[in-house]
Amino acid sequence: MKILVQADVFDLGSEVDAMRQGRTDIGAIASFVGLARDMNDGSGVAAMTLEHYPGMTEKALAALVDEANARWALQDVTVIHRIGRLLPGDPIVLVAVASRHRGEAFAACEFIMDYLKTQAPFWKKEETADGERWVEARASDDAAAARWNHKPDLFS
Amino acid sequence: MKILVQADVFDLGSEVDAMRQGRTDIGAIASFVGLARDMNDGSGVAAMTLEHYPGMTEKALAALVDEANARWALQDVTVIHRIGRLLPGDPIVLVAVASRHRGEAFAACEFIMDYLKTQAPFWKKEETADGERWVEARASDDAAAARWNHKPDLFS
Amino acid sequence: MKLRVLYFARLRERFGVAEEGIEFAGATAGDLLAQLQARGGAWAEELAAGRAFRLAVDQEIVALDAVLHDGAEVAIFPPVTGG
Amino acid sequence: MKLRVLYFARLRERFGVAEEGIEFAGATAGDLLAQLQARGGAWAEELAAGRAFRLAVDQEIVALDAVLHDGAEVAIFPPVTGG
Repeated sequence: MKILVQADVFDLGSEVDAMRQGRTDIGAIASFVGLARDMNDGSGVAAMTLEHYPGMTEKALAALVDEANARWALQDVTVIHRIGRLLPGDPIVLVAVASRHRGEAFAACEFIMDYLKTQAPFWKKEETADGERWVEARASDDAAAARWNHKPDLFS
Repeated sequence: MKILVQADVFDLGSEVDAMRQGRTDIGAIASFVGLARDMNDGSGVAAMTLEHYPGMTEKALAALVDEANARWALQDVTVIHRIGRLLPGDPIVLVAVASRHRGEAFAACEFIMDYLKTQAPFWKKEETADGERWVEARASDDAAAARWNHKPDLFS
Repeated sequence: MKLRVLYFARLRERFGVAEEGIEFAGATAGDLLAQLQARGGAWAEELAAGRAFRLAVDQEIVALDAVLHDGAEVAIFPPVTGG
Repeated sequence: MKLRVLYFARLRERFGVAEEGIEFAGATAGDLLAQLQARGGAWAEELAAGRAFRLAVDQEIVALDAVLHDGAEVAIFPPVTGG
């Protein structure tokens, strides 16, 4: 299990290769990379800055991975989330899950992303032609996380 | 869109980087790599050989990708499936899907894998201590594909 | 009519042939199966009703009632196991 | 008791403070919110009932009835938007 919060760019290929290295018991690796887009909510985005809550972030990500491990038979999990200023096209977040079977790898990977979106203390601020704006939380992200039947958020 | 059937190994990192190259409109890339395992159905597997139906394979994979494109708003799809003799730990299949939003990328990636498992003409033969054996189709793979409400298989 | 018939994987090995040209006087894929079953042995056994196999005509999966045409490429193979 | 209170993202900007030490005579997280709302202005506005924010004590999300302890690290922040 590997959980990192970092300003530096990550490399999907290297991370997945590191999971596989020297192992012959893995059947499936599902992975996800979230990227900064040049458009959001109808306006152009020149750059974004990711703020987080140091200390709690790592705990929240570890709790998500623990929960995924409790739900599915996983062999390895990597979660990397970047912070700081990012440009369109830059990778923001990586989740990779290794398992014997693909169904578990897919489910756990999507579960971790859905929960990360609603439970991990990161906030995005976008730079647009109209100035800076904080990204608002999406109801669709709450709905995505709720699919997994987690306890509801305590405030909303 | 890129669909390849090849004996050569593929590289997940290079394939996903190629999808992203020069683009700033992609928000999500979900990907999957299936690997040859050293155990299957309770016995050790020393190697496997993948046979396919040249011509039909490429058509079947293209049809799966077309169907995924019809169901979800996708920006790019790559499917690579290897043939020939593979050893435990070797990658067998890669599916990568780019979309603006993660839900569509995850769904399409898993859909393509589930359908590939039941619709694309590949067959695996395993080398075990007891000799060679053809891998039998799994009811769980039919069930996984049926989740997507496709027309049922014509024979079973 | 003349058909090109392909066999794959376990069926190729059981029949001992990967590909053959067949003179065919029937109409449907089901008629072709009956003709092959009449060869007896592995043919009768593997292609019996209730056995798990797939049939493709010109590289598309079809049902038993599919009508064949002269020069068709017909393939008979086990349920697939790639991925 | 003494609390360390942290603010993040939009709330940090609106309140103009990232972190402060607070003398607290109440018991629960809800009591702390009432004390902060009493400052008026952005505090009253952003922390009003029905506004969307989250509360963490010692880096765990909690509800308003969470009991605070001396030296607790309390954080108040908007719904998260990472990933």
